[in-house]
Amino acid sequence: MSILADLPISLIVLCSGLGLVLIGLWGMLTQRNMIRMIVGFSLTDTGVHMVMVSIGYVTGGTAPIINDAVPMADAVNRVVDPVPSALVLTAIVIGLGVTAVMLSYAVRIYKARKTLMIDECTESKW
Amino acid sequence: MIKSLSTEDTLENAGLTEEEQQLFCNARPKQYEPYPIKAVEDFANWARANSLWILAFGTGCGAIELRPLMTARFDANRFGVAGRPTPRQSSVFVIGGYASVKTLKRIIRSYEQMQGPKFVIALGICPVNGGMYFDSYNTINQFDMYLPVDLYITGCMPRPEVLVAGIVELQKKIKQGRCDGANRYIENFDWYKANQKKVIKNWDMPDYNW
Amino acid sequence: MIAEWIGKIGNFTLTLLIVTAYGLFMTAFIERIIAKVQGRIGIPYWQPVINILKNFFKRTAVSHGYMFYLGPVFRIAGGIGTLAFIPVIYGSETFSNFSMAGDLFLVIYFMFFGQLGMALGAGESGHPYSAIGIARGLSQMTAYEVPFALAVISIVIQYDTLSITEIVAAQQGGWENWTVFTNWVATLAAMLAFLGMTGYSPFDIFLAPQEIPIGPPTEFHSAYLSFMSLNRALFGATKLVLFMNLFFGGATGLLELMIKTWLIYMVAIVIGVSFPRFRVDQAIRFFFKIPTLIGIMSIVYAQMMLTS
Amino acid sequence: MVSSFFSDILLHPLGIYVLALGAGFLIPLFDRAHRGSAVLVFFAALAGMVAIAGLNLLAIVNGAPSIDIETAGIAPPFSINLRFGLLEGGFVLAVNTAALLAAWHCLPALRQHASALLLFLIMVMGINGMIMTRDLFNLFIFIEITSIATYALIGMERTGSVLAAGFKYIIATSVATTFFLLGTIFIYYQVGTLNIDDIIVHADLIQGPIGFIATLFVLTSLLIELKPYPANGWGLDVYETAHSGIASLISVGVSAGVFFAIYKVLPLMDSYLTSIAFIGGATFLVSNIIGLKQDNARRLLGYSSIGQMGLLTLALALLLQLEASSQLVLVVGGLFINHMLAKAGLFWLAGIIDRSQLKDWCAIAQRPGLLLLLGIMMAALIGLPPFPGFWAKWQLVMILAEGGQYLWIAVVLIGSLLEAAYLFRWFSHARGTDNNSMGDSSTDEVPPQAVVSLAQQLPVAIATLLLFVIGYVMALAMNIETPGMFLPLLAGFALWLIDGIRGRLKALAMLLVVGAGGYWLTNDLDGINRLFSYLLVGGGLLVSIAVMYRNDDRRGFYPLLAVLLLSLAVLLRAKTSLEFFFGWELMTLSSYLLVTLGRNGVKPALNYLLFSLASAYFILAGFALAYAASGSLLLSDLGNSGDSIGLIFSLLAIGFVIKMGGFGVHIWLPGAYAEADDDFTALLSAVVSKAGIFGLVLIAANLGVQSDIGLDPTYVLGWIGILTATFGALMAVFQEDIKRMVAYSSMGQLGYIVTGIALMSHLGWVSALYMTVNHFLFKGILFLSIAGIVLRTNERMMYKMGGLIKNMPFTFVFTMIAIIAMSGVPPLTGFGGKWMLFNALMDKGWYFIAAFAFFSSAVAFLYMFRLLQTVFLGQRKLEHAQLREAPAILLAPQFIMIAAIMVISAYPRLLLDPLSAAIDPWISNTLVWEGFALQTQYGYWNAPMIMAVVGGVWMVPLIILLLVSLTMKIQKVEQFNIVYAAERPHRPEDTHFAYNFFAHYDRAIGFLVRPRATAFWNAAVEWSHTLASSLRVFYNGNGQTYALFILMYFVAMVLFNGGLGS
Repeated sequence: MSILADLPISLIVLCSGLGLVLIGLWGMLTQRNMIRMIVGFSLTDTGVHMVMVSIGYVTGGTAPIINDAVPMADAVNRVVDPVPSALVLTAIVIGLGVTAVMLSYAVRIYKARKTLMIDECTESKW
Repeated sequence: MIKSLSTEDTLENAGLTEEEQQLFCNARPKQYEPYPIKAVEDFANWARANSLWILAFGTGCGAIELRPLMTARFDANRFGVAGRPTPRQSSVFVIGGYASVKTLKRIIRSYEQMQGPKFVIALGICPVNGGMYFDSYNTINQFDMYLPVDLYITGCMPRPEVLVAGIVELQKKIKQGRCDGANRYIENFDWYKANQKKVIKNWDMPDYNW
Repeated sequence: MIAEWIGKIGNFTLTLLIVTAYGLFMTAFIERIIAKVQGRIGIPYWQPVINILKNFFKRTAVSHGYMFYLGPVFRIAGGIGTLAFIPVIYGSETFSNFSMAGDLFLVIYFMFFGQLGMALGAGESGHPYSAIGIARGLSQMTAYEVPFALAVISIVIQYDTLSITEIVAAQQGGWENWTVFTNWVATLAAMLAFLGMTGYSPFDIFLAPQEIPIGPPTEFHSAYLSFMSLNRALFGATKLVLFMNLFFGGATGLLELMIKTWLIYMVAIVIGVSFPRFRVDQAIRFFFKIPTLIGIMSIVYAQMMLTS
Repeated sequence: MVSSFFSDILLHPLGIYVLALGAGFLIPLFDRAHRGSAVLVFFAALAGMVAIAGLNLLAIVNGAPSIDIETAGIAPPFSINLRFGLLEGGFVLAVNTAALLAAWHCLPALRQHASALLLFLIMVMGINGMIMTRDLFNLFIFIEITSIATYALIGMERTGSVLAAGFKYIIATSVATTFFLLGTIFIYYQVGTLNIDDIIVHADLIQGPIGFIATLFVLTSLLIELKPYPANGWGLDVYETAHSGIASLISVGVSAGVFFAIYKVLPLMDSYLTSIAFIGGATFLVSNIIGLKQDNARRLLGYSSIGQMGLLTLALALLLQLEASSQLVLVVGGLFINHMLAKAGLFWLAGIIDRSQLKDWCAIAQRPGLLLLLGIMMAALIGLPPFPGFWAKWQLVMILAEGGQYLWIAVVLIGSLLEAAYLFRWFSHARGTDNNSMGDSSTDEVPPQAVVSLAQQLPVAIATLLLFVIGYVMALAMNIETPGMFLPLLAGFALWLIDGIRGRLKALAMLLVVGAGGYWLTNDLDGINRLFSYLLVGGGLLVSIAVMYRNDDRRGFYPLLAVLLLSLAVLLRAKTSLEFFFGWELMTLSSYLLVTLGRNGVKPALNYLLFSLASAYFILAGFALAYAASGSLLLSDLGNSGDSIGLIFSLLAIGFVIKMGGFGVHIWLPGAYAEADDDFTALLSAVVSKAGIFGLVLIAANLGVQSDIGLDPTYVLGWIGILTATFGALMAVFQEDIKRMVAYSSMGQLGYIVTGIALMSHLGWVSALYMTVNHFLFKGILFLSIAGIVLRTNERMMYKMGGLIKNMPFTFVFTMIAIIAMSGVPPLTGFGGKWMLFNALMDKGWYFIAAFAFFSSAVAFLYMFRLLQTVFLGQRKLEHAQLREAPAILLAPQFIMIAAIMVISAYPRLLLDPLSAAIDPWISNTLVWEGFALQTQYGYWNAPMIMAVVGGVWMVPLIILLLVSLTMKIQKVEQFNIVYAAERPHRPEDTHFAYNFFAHYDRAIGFLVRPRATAFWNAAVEWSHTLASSLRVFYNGNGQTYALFILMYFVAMVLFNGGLGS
């Protein structure tokens, strides 16, 4: 408990984010079912987002709003970096888009060949 | 060019297909005259007599008697006699005994391919009257019905000694300019041809084998 | 200028007659020797001449076409030309012929002239045996040319010249200066090649009188054959003269010429009467083995001589 | 006001995005009304994008500053900015142009869905963004925008295989971009900014394991987007299956964007340049090896695409490493433009012709227009002149040589050769393997031909045009002498325009054009070049007169012939090695195409091309080394190459010897000579082969003599020459095909010339040049005679001929004289050459070579006799009884050449004096004349006298024989009147001794000429295919495997670059 408490929150997020990335990759590499692979991708994506958020977080910092509470000169040390958060928003949107396209592909593939197994889609090779 | 007619210059070559007619010469052979100058002719005859090249074509059983001619015992080389494997270069044709019809055809072909002046020696009795094969169905009896003979050496078979004697005799005859068998053949060409074709059923060659 | 040429042509005609006559005589002579070996008397000495005359006196002939007609002309032109480029007797203006036109290399290459023309003539006769004979003869030729070329190169290294006259000049002054003694390796290679060149047994299959009636000249007869017989005598003698010049010190007089060439010829004859003949492929392989090896050694030998 | 509105607002680079997005909104609206109007909007937007890019680039090229676009009114690094500079402008313009053409190409597919139009615009916009943006995260956004649009467009076709390929593509790229995002965020973590310029300024902040991982992630994910081997199976699947337009855009557009992105971040990656070069090189090489085994056209294009991107990456990394970034525009830009236009063009062609298997491409065998386009694209792709790739590759190799990167030169050249192998194998299939140009093609089964409208060809044609234009511009930039160097192409183009007129008229026009052009190009040459100009251009024209013997259509023959002959003139005119190489490659290409026009010429032509290209690459390498050593491109400066002179000489000599069909690398020669059109074979042998001799003389003169004589490689060259002569002769002996036989003979005769040049002495060179002239004369005659024979008999096997002397007496006499001139029998020209060669060899002390020379000239007699015997002599076939003599137009050039042989035979001094004078600048004259006699250290040679004596000894017996004939009755007989062992012949066929003529020779030494060289090269092909099979095991088609490879690629990159510990 104490160890956890000593850990900065950003590190926990970072580690769990990286963990999610690895789990997601594991899922993509081991699951034959396309839907499961897409789930794996989603996990990876989320993991990356967590990593991004954790990068910008300053422990104990406040919201990045420059006003009287946080004077201009002090801002660098006290506010949470707003850029990663902004980036994460964009990244989430893009991740959503990619996931959507993937899923639609999965649907189309299932319609075309009645299977979702990736190892049955290997007619183009060599 | 019309080749199929037998005329003064050309022969009919009837035994050949139209395609083959183009492949064989159809000219009628011509007689040759002696050289206009007698001395030249005599000298030429001397040279011919002393350089008798015999066609190496053993036509019958008599061929066996030709072989010893070149050996140490008889050594026909002394008389300028030599064997020649191609009729183009030979001047003497030794008919070695009986001539079967089948062989006769080849004899005629080879004889016609020899260049004149050319001489024929008929060896043994068979060319004279058929000898022991007089009633054979496939042997001719009288050789000079088919080709002109310059010298007969009879016997069955004549020994090489006789053959040597005959060659010497032929030389004498040549030197005297009396061996005109080749010309006689041309002169009576149609008669000879008729005789030949009478016995040779599968003619299948031009009338004159140039 | 013109007088000079007329004189040269006159001299050459004389040489030509002598060499041809000698070649004919030699043919008969060798025949008689063979006859003696076989216990016969053999032909009269003038028999080759009679044969040639007889063929000239033929009254009929056939022609297969213009190349056939020209074949013997090419053949004898090759023989005469080869002789024309060889100085026959050392130091004699009369017998130097046209050797100032070209050197040893010219002679070697001109030897092909007659063979090529003859081959074409024989080819037009349309006889398959002619073609077979030529194919065999040419093949054998490529093989014996190898030791011969190596030997020639060796003596060119040795004497540092391609001029036959100078090669002969370098061998003057005693028998110990002859190539056969100064460069016996090259001579050995060349003499082995010579066996092939003369076309006697064991290298006479391209003439093969029994299997392919006498090979290339099968269809030749009458005057054509006379030309070819003449050439055979002339060309044979010319080759002997060439070998004599290159390897046996040349000749300063007609007598020396005759003796030397006769002896050289005897080599071919003795071997010829002693051995049966090779098949063509055997002959080719033979020349590519020992004679070629000797030829290579002769070059090495000449180079060593040169450096020492 | 209006104009400033235009220039400032509408034409601002930002307008590209405005147009794309605006059209994106408009298209669905218009689509509601009418699909056609949506398409109109779509094209207007694309055209606008092209126009904006083009106009802005033009302004920048004219000196305007590069344009920075700042967003949100805040200056970078705090805001995202885009830049439109020279490089960006070039890439953007190129990509947009390609996109416009691609859109035209895939319009039928696009207009099925309005959304596809929209997605296409978005994709192009994304690529533009990738190129222009200066913000790392923004780069990620644009990559993803492009990717998503691409995913969607791939899925436009809903067949299973496309969808599967698309899914693999998505998996792979999304894994890669995930890592890109991670890398970006780590960089941000360390540097605190996302602006690339700013990051570069603070690059020192990127450090430690995190910095290492960050840069590596960014770099590797971008590299993976470029599909490096082996993590690229997913890309191949898409190339193979997606719509050709989309595939082309992925290949040239997306790749261009990613490539430019790499270029942008490279300043951060200094330490990885070696890795990048390695990845690029390996990808280039391996893709091209694997391509050898591929027989699906689209997948083959995929391999080629990947290979080209590898080459680009390699070039980029190496140029930066060698600090030659000033050459980036020329090299990388050139390669990129070249790849883009050619590859896109090929994809479009593949799309419109729509045959997946290479062997089905004979569907365009009867479509010359399409074939032309295909050929141009392929030529451009492998870097043949005058296309941009040629100049770029040249410059790349030069820079590499300067930097001492010989290994990379080898990689580039080997890769290019492999690429040429599979591309032109494809071309061969398209050409149709057994076309019959003898005029009776109507009887052959023609496979169903592809139906392609002109509109479909339009984009490809435009790409072709652009290739030419850009190639020309680059030529200007390289300081090439224009228009002289481009004259062959212009002439070819002009003749191509009138290709529809009658055969003989075309030939006449060709002769006129070549005559005028050749004169214009060569009239101011002097010395040895002038000498060769008489031979190559004058001689070429002389032999070309004979082409008029055919009056059929011969599509493409005359233009190509003009290109070939004029490129020879260009070769002679070249002052620099670049110009020389330009002419050389032009000659290679045009002669290759001419060989394919032959009856069964396609396959041998491929061999010919590959060996020619190998030869060209050796020459290129040699020139590059020389440039590196001497710092000059001038041919006359070749000699200032210091220590590496031996290596340079060897490389160049290998190149030229391959081209001349040297021993061991000769296997292309008989096929190409035999299967080319008969009159063209004469040109190939008599004229084109002399180009190799010219090259050899050139390098021997410039390299061998200026620096000390006695260069060691010359001895090897001497042996190569003589072995070529010997084995050429030996192999000729055993041929049944008349053209193959004379082809081998040609090879053998060239061998003597090589030896003569290798002698490096005056006499040696004079003999070589003399033999060159002689070879021209007799080979010209021989092949033209053969053309006549083949024309009349319609037969090439010698044993099926015979007795033709009766029908073709002139041809026989000409052939005989040519053969005597070839054989070296006095008194004709051949003897002089052999005599001088032999003297020079003895002089030099190369005794064993002399012995070989002797032997091979003896062997030559065998085949020479056989040619005359089996064709002209012996028994004539029944069906040949009615043949006529060869046409007069064929005999006329032969007659002129015979006359030349006779004159030179009698008065060789007429020829030897100019030859000697031409050599004089390098080696002083050693010929000693005494009257008409030529003297050497060893011997003497009096040609007029020999002629007189031979004439005399020939005439006298002839006269005697004629006289004797008067006393005889000589009967002219027919062919069957032969002594035939008392039998009669029955058929000419079995009376003609011709087949397997030298059977006994074969039994004796035939083992020497068993086709070992052929077996070796066949084995080499086998090996490369086996290698290709083992290299492509990675592409098992499973998307998961591909994803795994990508992951492992990251791991490998980390480990390769020192692991996390660094």
